[in-house]
Amino acid sequence: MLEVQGIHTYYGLSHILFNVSLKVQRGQVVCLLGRNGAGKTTTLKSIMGLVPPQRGRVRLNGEDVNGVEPYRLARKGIGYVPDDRRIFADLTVGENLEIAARPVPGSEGWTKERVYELFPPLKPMDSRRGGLLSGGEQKLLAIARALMTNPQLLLLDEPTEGLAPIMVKIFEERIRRLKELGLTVLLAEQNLKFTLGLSDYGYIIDNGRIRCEGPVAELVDNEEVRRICGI
Amino acid sequence: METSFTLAGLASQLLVGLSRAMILFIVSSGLSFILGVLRVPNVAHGSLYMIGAFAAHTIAVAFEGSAAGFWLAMLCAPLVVAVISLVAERLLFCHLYEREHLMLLLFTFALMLILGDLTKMTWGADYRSIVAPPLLQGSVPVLGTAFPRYNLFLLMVGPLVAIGLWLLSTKTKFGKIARAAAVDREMVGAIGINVSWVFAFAFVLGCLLAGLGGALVSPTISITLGMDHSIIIEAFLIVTIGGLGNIWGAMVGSLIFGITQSVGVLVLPQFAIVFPYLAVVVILTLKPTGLLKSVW
Amino acid sequence: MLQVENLQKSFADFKAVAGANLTVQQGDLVAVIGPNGAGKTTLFNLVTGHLAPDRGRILFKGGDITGLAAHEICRKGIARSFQIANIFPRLSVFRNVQVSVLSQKKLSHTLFRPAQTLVVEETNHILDSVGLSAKKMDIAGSLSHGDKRVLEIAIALGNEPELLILDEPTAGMSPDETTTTMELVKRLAMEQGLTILFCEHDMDVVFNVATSIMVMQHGQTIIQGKPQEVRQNITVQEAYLGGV
Amino acid sequence: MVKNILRTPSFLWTAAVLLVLLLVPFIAGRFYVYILAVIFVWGLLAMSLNLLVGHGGAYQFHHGAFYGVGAYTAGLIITKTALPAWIGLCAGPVAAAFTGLVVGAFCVRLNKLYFGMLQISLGSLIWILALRWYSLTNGDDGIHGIPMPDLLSGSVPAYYFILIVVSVCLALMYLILKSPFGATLRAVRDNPQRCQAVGINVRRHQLLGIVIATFFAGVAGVLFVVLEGSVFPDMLFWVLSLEIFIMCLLGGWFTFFGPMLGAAIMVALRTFVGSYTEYWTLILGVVLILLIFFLPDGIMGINFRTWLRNRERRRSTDVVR
Amino acid sequence: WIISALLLPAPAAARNIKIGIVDTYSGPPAVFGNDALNGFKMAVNEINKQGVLGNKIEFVTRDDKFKVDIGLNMAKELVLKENVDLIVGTVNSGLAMAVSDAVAKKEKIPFFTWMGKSENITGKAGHRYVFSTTENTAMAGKAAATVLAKKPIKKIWVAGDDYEYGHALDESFSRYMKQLKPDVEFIGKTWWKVGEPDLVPYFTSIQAAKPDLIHFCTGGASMANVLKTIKTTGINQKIPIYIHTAIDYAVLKPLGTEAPEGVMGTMDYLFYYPELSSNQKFVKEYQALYKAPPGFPAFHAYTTAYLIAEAFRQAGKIDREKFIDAIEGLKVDTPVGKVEMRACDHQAVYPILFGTTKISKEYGAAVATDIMTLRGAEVMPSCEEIQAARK
Ligand SMILES: Nc1ncnc2c1ncn2[C@@H]1O[C@H](COP(=O)(O)OP(=O)(O)OP(=O)(O)O)[C@@H](O)[C@H]1O
Ligand SMILES: Nc1ncnc2c1ncn2[C@@H]1O[C@H](COP(=O)(O)OP(=O)(O)OP(=O)(O)O)[C@@H](O)[C@H]1O
Ligand SMILES: [Mg+2]
Ligand SMILES: [Mg+2]
Repeated sequence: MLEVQGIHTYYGLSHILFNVSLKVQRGQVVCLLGRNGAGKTTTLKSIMGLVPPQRGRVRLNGEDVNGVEPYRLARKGIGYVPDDRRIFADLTVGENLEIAARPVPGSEGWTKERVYELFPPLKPMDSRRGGLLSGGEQKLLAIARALMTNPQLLLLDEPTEGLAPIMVKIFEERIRRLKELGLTVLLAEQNLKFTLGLSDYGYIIDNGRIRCEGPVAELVDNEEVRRICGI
Repeated sequence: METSFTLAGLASQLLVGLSRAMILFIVSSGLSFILGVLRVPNVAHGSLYMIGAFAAHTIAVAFEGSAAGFWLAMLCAPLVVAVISLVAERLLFCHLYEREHLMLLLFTFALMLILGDLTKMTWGADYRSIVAPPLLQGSVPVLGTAFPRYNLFLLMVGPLVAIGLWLLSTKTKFGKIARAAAVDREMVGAIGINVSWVFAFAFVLGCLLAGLGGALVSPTISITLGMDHSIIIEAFLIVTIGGLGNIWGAMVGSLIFGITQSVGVLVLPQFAIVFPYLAVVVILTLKPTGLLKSVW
Repeated sequence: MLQVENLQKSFADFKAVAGANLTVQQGDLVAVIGPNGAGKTTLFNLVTGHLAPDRGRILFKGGDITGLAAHEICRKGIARSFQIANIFPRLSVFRNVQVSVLSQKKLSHTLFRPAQTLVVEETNHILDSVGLSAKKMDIAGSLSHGDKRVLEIAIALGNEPELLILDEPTAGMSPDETTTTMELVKRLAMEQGLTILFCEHDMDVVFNVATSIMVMQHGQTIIQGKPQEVRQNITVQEAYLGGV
Repeated sequence: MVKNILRTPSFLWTAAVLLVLLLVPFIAGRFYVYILAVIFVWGLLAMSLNLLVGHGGAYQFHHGAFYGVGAYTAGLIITKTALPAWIGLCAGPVAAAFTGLVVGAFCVRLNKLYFGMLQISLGSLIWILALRWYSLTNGDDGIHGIPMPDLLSGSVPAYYFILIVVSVCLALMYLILKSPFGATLRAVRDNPQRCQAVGINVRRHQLLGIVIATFFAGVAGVLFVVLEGSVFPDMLFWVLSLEIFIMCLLGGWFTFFGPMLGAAIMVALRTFVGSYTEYWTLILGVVLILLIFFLPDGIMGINFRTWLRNRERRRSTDVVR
Repeated sequence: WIISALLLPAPAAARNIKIGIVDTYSGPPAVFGNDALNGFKMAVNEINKQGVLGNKIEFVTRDDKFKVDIGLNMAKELVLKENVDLIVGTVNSGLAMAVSDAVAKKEKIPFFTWMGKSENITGKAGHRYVFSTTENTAMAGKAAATVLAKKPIKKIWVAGDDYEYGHALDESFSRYMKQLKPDVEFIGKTWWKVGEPDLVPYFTSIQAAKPDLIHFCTGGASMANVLKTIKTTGINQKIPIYIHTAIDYAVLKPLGTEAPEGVMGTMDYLFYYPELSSNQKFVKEYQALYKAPPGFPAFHAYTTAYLIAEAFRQAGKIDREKFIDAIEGLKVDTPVGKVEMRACDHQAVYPILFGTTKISKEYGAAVATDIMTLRGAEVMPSCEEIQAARK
């Protein structure tokens, strides 16, 4: 579904990603692991077109999407959950969700009600301003918002940061259900327990380079991986 | 000095203040809208107001001052302004949104300089003035004083604009997107919305209101170069005391401005000019973020 | 050292903190835990003066600090970090920390001495201890998320606080960084006699580090006690730990 | 230590420029001497503003008011009292700083645009005072022909006086910006909330910044009086303030000398382009837009950028290694 | 268009006389600046046909944007860099004062103001190097007072733009009115801020006080507002009104037939009156060139050019001091007869016309009727008064 081929990404003049390649098959949950500053966020941003890579290619469903603007990518079915939440502080929780809504004609897509069902804590806050939510609530909202665009591929950047353990558990279970419904997920995470339980395949990134890849089960046992990820 | 402090005098003063407030409101609501969505202190707003007035004059004159010409002027002058702003936005402004707000201020200042000179080139330095159609000429008795019909007309237009704008920004998806884009443009893009056009539309809409204000004010004043300077500062003060980006705030601010000015004349004619400024100082001292909720 | 009594705070019609009680002894490492939206951050904001409480008292070293301004409370020896990284994005990492040290040494208003030469050692020391020395000339805004969180703590340390309040210090850190950071926190508590109050969702961290745990739910304190006691509390298990 | 400073390239540069400026009256026509003096006055004004805008992040929208207060104070003391002119000249900056203190005390409670607008209102009240108090200020005619002490009469002595005073002020500002106060000011600009949490009294800090900046604005006002012998209400009008603001942005507001350069450009544009076309504001507008597009950080900002670039380069090699 | 309007190249021998113009070509006062420039250009063209001292007059213009500091800058540039022989200009009387002091007096260079109407320029603040070729507020006030004192007027209300010019008009009219008719009463004053768009409220309160005369002290763009409001409120049908320059065609034309009738006003020049052949010729030529009749700024500038040229001829060479000596007391022919540059205060002596507005079919706008002419010498402050004021 998604194929990243040897991308190089820069912030201004600083070279952050070096020849990063990865592949996500439809219906898979793929994780991207690495320590702080390794380049996980940057990889996701490059895919989303927020920091377009200067070299290399990103293909979505076989189509070249280099240099395509983020809003078009979103319409092509990528949902993005940033690590720093980026809630629309002025809008109420409900409005945050409404403006993201992008119903898919024909199929039954996500609606506000269904999202609230998924994340019950959000429901009573429907009319509270997004900026006033607690850190964890904002995180939930960011995920909910991404779902509202009815994505086929979800880019999750540290979705569990700041979530209470019970929430993490619920979330893990929900993602599993979504996966069964056919959602594809690319996950950048530090929370190993959560990640490993969920994903099918993993990439290890360090200093802007992909160091290892493989089915998660193998990765966990790999000594180098443990070192790089700092376990 | 001595002024006759009659009830009728006060009433007429209030009414005039109110109708003056409507012009101020129309102009400043546009400014406030742009401030709210684009976060840009649009200094060129006054120039667009001036262009609106000049354009209205040209159109009205082309129809030899007939009533139809007047109404056409009221309709088309704002559109002229909208087109100008659309060109400026698509050609220049849309490349700058990522910049620091103060840089955008600099940009709109440059725009103000350019538009000011272009106005002079196009229309020259002569004073102009247009006449309201017969329907709106003369006055009607209100509370014992003669109240110009045109001002009555303004009193009806202002609230219409306010309600329209309010519905647009709170009840429509566009309004919500605009408010979201004000906070985080990039993220709005990431949920699949083409922000660029949202911003363009917001900018043009705001400017259109400036043009509308200019067109509406043209029968009551003489249209001259330099109109831009006098209005812009008032408009900024109004949106500030009302709460940046808040439509009703702009309304409240305009009313305060219009009424302090006109009633101030009765109380202390010599220093009537200080009242609006004093009002701003008092309000901001008591409520540091303006009277109504601001989006900033 | 810190005593919070029946603190309350509502926003409009919503009670974010509805009767929180907390006791922090000198040298304690107190963790506040609770589900999302329990009111932890709000509680910290109340203690550090970023919000004014509606009701209740906050005592610090015996003095009443309820309702003081944030900078005044800071001067009394309470420093904090923020849940959502809150740094000086356009200054260098070094400056970020130096500003805080300068403020602590009451040098902020010095007009005619070059800042370059002041408090350099102290600042470097802090940067060393949190492991940011290598990046000290970077513009803080360009750090990665995790590094910003570390810087966040470093800034707080610049204040040489007696009580350090950390809002989810390890959120967004990789496992070993989490360990290092919490080691650092522990070390600071041991070596400098720092008292630490933090909230955290990572239960391993909490149960490893904390000497006392306070559990909040719906703005209320459910229980405060030793880790063992808390772990056994049924309500906590259900409400929060989800049977961990 | 001192020797080291003397050897730094920036010091040498400054010394060389100063030397050239000292020689200007001997090599250039009187008009250029005059224009240079104008640039210095405007430049000092813009740099004092930049203390707050570029380094303090404050929307100081009516800085001109303090410039005007400085000038009016000097003008009024000299023409309306029997006090020696020097006292008038010294009183100007003090009065400006005091006004800054009062206005600032109101403003620092506010943020951003609110700050700016409140200041415009307060400044406009001062402007109205100058405009309306005919018996004292001559209203919108202004006060002209303010006599200067003998030492300063004539354009060349005035030039030297202005040059010296401006240099001293710049040196002071430089020191202030390099001091902990300056560093903290920038921190306040970046994140006032965080500053509070490290124990900085943000408002008081900003207020001190305002007092310092308005003091220098007052100095500029006094220098204007020395140069032109006139004061008039336009000096207190918000349009002038906006122009100074623009000078800062134009020259490069994150740099030290940028505003001075911005002032030079504005003055040069209006004097030299102004003599070819009455549409020089149009040209100014176009130039501004070009600058915004091609030199986003102002003209002096280029340096800043290259510096950053070099740093980034160093960093990126680190990553590679 | 490009400003530096240089004329035909000069013959080799001596040099041309170079005049610097600092005036307002932007913002509302640009109307006056442009009009004056047209008049000046026309005069210079005529003069250059014969030449002055065997050479020509050339001029350069600078836009002061109605700002004192910019104007000063420009004036200094003209003097120090362009080396002009004299400076003329500006609508902004504050700037005129500043230039008079900081440039004319300091650099000893003659400065003519053709639009700065403050009486202080040649009154209190006058000196050897400053000249005025416009009527001033003192003249307007005295002329109006002379006429109005004869009418049955007791209670006067003063209203106007709250700026120097407005106050100066009030001050001089009141002063002379009290002199000529000690029993008049000024029962109230209303000042609004310059550019105030809505004047109706002020009018209502004035009307309620029932004065015998309203003196509006206004000018420029606000004049049209005042006249418009007079028309909408119909106040002119109940109370006599006097406004200096109300009968100015430039003001009345934009209002067309919407202008109020019966408003009294004073002017020092009307293109349709007096119907002298010299004036008609001037108007015809001007109209041919600029497609509009000349306003008073054009006339002032035209006169100024002739005064300057004649003074240089009398002086015999391009020398500032000689020039001043020559121009003091000089009389030149103008479209409306001889105009003198009074020696004692350097104020041009113009006759003042007093008239009343009336819609004219011919012009499609209001013009002045029942015009009375007051001789310049009668309406100017005497030389003794000037002497006293300058002390
Ligand atoms: N805006 C920026 N400008 C310059 N450099 C940046 C910028 N943002 C990030 N970087 C640098 O890019 C590198 C990779 O950052 P990135 O945010 O992708 O890391 P990450 O793997 O997501 O880390 P974390 O787990 O801490 O979020 C870091 O070294 C960081 O300093
Ligand atoms: N200014 C405010 N106005 C209204 N509600 C608010 C405001 N600030 C916080 N809240 C609400 O108060 C509740 C408590 O928020 P708080 O930030 O204290 O939670 P928290 O315990 O820190 O949660 P998390 O673990 O997710 O960070 C939340 O539901 C939040 O939405
Ligand atoms: Mg990241
Ligand atoms: Mg929290």
